[in-house]
Amino acid sequence: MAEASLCVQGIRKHFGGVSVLEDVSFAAPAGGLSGMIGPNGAGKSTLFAIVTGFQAGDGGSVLFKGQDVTALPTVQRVRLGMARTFQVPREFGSLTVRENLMAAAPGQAGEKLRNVFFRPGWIRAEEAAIAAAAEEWLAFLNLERVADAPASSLSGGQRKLLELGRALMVRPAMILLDEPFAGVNPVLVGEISERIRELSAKGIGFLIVEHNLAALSRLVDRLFVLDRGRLLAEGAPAEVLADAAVREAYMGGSA
Amino acid sequence: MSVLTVAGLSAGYGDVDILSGVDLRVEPLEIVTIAGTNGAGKSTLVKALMGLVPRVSGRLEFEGTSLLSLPAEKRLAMGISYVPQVANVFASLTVMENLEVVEGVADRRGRIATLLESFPVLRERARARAGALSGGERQQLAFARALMPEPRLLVLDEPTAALSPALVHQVLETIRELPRMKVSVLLVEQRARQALTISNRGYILDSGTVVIADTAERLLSDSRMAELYLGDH
Amino acid sequence: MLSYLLAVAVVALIYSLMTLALNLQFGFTGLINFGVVGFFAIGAYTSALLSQAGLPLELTLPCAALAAGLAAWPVALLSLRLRIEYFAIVMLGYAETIRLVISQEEWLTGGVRGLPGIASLSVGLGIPGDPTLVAFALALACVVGAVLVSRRLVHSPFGRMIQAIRDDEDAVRALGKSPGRFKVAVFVVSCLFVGLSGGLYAHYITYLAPDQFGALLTFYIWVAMILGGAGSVGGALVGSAILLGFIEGSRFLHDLLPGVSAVEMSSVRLGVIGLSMMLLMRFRPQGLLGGKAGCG
Amino acid sequence: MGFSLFANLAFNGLITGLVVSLLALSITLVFGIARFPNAAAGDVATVGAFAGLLGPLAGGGTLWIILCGMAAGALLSVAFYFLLFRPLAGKSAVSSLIASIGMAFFVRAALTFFLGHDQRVYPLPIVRAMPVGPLRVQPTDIEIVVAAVLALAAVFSILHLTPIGKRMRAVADNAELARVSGIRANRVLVAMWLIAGLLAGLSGTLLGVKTVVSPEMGWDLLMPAFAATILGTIGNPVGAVLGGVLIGLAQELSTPFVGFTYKLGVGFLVLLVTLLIRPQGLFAKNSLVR
Amino acid sequence: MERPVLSMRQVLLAAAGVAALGIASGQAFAAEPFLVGALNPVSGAGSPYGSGMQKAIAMAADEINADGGACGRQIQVVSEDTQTSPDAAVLAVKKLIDVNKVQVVMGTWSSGVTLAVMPITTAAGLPEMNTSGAPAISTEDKADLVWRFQATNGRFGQAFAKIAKERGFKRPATMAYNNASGLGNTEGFAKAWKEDGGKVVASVVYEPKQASYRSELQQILAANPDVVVMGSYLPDTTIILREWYQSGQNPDLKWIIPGWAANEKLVEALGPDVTQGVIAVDSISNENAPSYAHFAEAYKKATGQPAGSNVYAAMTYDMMVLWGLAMQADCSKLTPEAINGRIRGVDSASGDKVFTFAEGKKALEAGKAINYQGASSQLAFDQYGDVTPDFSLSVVEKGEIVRKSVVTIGK
Repeated sequence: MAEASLCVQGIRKHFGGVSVLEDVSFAAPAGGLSGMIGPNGAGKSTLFAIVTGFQAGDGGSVLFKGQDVTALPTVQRVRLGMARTFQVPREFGSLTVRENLMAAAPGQAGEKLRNVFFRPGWIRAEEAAIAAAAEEWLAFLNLERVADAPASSLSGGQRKLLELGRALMVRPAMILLDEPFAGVNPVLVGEISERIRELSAKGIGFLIVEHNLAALSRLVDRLFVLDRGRLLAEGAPAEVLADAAVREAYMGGSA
Repeated sequence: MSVLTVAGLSAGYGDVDILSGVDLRVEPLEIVTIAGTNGAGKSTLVKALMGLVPRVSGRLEFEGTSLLSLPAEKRLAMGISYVPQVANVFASLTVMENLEVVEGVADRRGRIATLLESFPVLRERARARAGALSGGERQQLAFARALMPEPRLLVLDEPTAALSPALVHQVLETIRELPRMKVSVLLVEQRARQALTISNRGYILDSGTVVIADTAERLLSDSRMAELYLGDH
Repeated sequence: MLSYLLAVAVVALIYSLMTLALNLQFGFTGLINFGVVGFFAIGAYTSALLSQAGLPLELTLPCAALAAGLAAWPVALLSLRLRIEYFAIVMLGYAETIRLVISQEEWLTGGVRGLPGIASLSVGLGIPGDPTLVAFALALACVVGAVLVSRRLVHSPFGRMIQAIRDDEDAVRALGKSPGRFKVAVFVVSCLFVGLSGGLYAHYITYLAPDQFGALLTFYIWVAMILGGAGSVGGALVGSAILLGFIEGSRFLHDLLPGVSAVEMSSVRLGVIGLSMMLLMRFRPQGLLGGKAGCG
Repeated sequence: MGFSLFANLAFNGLITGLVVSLLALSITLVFGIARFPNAAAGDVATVGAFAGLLGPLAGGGTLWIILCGMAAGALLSVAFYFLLFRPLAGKSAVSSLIASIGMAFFVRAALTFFLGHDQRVYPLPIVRAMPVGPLRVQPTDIEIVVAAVLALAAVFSILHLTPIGKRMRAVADNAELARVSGIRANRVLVAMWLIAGLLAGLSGTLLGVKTVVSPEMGWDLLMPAFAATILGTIGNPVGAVLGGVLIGLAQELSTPFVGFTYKLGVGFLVLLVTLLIRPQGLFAKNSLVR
Repeated sequence: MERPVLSMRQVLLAAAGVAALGIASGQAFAAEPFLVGALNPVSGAGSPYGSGMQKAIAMAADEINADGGACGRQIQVVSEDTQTSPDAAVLAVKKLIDVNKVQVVMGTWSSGVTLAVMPITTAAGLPEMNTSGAPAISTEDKADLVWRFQATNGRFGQAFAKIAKERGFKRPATMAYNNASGLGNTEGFAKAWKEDGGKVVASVVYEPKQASYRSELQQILAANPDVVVMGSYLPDTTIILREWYQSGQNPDLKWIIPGWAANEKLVEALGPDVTQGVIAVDSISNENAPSYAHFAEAYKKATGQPAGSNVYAAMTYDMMVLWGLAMQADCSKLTPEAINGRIRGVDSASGDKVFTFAEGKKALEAGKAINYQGASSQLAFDQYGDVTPDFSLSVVEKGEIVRKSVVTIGK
């Protein structure tokens, strides 16, 4: 197993009197393709939110690239290289697709007011570089055609691609994808999978939370199964899916 | 006459069809399970039944009356009740109040008494705030609330999600009892197997259409299920 | 006639500066500022008092902008902690408190008796010619400057980010950027405009008193901004022009409506402002010119 | 100085705070259920106060004045629900807030257009206060305390004991679930605006009994009422009343230290400090909305 | 609310009609009308007075026009509303000057408005006539173009002090509405009282628009004064007096209140018991002069209101008459500056006393010096262009406001 890039230890979370996550631990390797499955209500969304810093856990810790990020806000985690997408795409609707990508570029000098007014030349150069990077990802994600359309006009699948593109602009070490295939037609599912594979080959790690088991199991090297707030199984997709407990959890009951 | 008849139903948002040509029916006092992976169109189907989807076409009849042109409130009044998946009780109201607020009930007191009879746990906690109930109690309250207007069809959206195994069993047992209260049940579930054990029939939904329809028994032994769910080949 | 129209235009331009600011705050970033008049008052008094202390207007006007920006700083930080409706109401209170301080600290502000004899723009800047024309030219220059600044801002990477914040703050966070920094910057920078606007006003009217800074002015600016369309720089100018056109036009209106006395006219003015707020929200929330849907 | 002074200041604060509380109670209901800060509440109170002038025609006495005011407040409130706030229901809170400010201006403009700017006074006898310990309690004080307590009790009972009140809480809790539970949101909202109007009318007439009736009276009461609403956590009736009293007490008790002009600023300061420590207000636990 | 009996438009039409008559009656060359700007607080805080002030100017203009105009020039009045707000007043005066080309602006009421309007009229070389009280108006008027027809706040205060002394009060306290007029009156009182060796036992400045003034009142009552001198308006006075009466404390306390707050409406609101013994002080018109009688009759006819109900109307009436006489004094020079320079001339102490425009015109045509005795006061302008009207002292007795004496303060 490769060196762990994301290491989650003993995460717990309660809402009211209901326990949503109980002592969940797992490790996703750097540059690898990991998947997490689990039926509705298994606690995936909560876990995702805790890992990315959108929610605080009641206990446990999150390590990223060997650093304890448990107490860090989302923004800091992203700066360390942990990018994410949203289950329901949250594009910037009033910006164009291109602007969406450009907005995501990290550390822009042009986001500092003093530079906006006093160093326009510098910013123009920087913008050109960001635009070039955005252009590459637009081509890669096959979004060139709609580059100048407002993001609010995209179809559901295109929005997922746009989200992926935005995450890529952050130059992440690892991307956490929240249900990238939900509501996406099968052709586009194939395309998104293909892109993820190519990116993984370039050394970007992925943790994909998904319902679409078929697509996921074909894509990832390693699968974690979450059920009712606990990690039920982990391993290569084939062995995990063969696990009786997993089959029961997923399809419900033993038959 | 069937309680619910769905034929060639297509539905969606914007220009995207989530459901295309769904056929299914629910007979009186049946429990029918609709299973499928996430994204298969289960929740869209439920919302289409309840009148919460903007664009619906095809046939959708309740006891022979078309529902298509009726707003959500009218469908409730006709005798369809619905238990959403999350946030299905009024957390800041007491158990009793959760039942009292339901409109369209002739003999409210009598009905509440009957339901508390059927759900004894709720009687013990009648004065507790719903937000303080345990997961299982909360689910029972959600059922009881939906049963208040004496519906003839109860639509349950993933009632066992986020419940511990023991509770799943308990909730399913509750559902099994529902037909005795003169209500047919349309149960939308992701965990198909356990749901099918209490059902008469089942439909498996995939990519917006019904791919398998059969009796519960036969479905439970159908190997195509594993393929659909787990990508087994 | 021309001189009068110029005089009205000066007020319209002074209002536009505030409308431009509010547009940056609400139209582009989604911040609700119901305390516009407070920053306006700070700008006005700062410039007036400094000029009475002997500073030249070339210095006092920038100071007016800075003072308003400085006063905006702490409340901008507050905006990060409060939900938007709460913040809106807190800002109303903030502006009212500023008015109270002005009316109470007589040693500094002249209190309720006001500050008479403030140097006019033409005298203060030593520009010969018709004072109204001078004021007009200067206000126009400031508005042109503010428009240029707004456009530069909106069309910069910074501007891209504030619009992103308006669309979805969580998604911005997911890109590793703190919305807070941007919000505070927008709030403070646009309050510079408001402060400058106050400075111009002080040297245009040449007399200041606390009752010139009531909450009604804030709502005038909101109406102007909504009329022009939230999120449109040009709209801010048009909105202010329509507003002032209406308020001043009502002077001529009562020649046309002989049955309506001037007292009733003041009711009609307030009523039309109120009615337009209701009708705009109901039927045209994007404003008369706004193409894009207004945010919020 | 000493105890007697502070006791009297505290009593003044309590009474002034209670007048504010009644308007805050109206605002908090709307805020909790229709989910926006209703800036028109003050001017509905003004209309109520003016309608109270009809009281003597109906039969005279404080009770008739209050009843006329409440009826007018309720009518106006429900009318504007149908004309303005119902069509705006799907839009953001900011839209409704701005529209409600517009409504406030419009209502005041109509009042001054038809009735002018002059102050009016209810034809009620002026009675001397009775001393209670160091306090001097006036009959209007008792009326205000009784009205506030009754109003709070009524709102509380309506919300917790009547079917429509429980439905209001249900809508406040989860509007979506309320819809699929067959709760007719329209009826609930009509009832809510009715009660909000009654409360605003009540606060307007009581303020009129205590002071004078003038077209700006309600708008001037709005800021403290908003502050009380937020201080006590939106949607929380008890919080609104306690918030009003707290601000009243803080304002009056601060006067020996900051003077009379700044006491209005003290109310704002109390609100600000509270929000910095508890962004949800003081009584977030028992709010209508979570 | 009372509707104006005549709209401005009708008044203008009437004026135009009178002008036409004038032409018909044989004046060969009808010179252009002389334009006068009436800038009054028709709406806003000054609205109780604004309409009456506006009408009084029109009345005076009508009289002048009926008498063949001033120097043969008909007076045409253009009216504007200040909305009692400096911003609106600034635009209104610009409109009067630039659009309507008026040559004099008269009738501003609140000090804030006058202070905002003055620089503009002065820059245009036009005289400004007002009824404001703030002392700053005197000091800011460097070109001697501003004329005040009302007593300053300080003089009000002096009148209060004189009255308090005459009535034998020893322990006065003051309560002031937090605005220029409220503070001006009470501080003017305190200054005059202390200069006379007295002591003010307590003073409170309150913010308006409150639901209660009990705490403020409590502080005043705690000092156990024998009289409270108020700088207040009607609504707050109504509330404060009621709260004082209801509290039952210091029942023998007396109140000295400016006339605009202690009027019939106050008595009507509170009834005779509460208001018993309240002392109302107001600057009064020149009540014994024939000019006042003449004005009062015309005012009653024009508005249906007694002249005493609007002390400012007599002032604005005088503005117009005085201006007409100043025009008439030298028909060869009718520039605003020249006319302005003659204002002191038409009330020179040595001249013949005249009481109407017609009288004055006749005397001037006969080559005599005149001294216009105004309806509002004798109009003896001091070096600042201020007048010193007399004050009335009235006491509320059984619900009636009874005039007790006229108080004249030292010049």
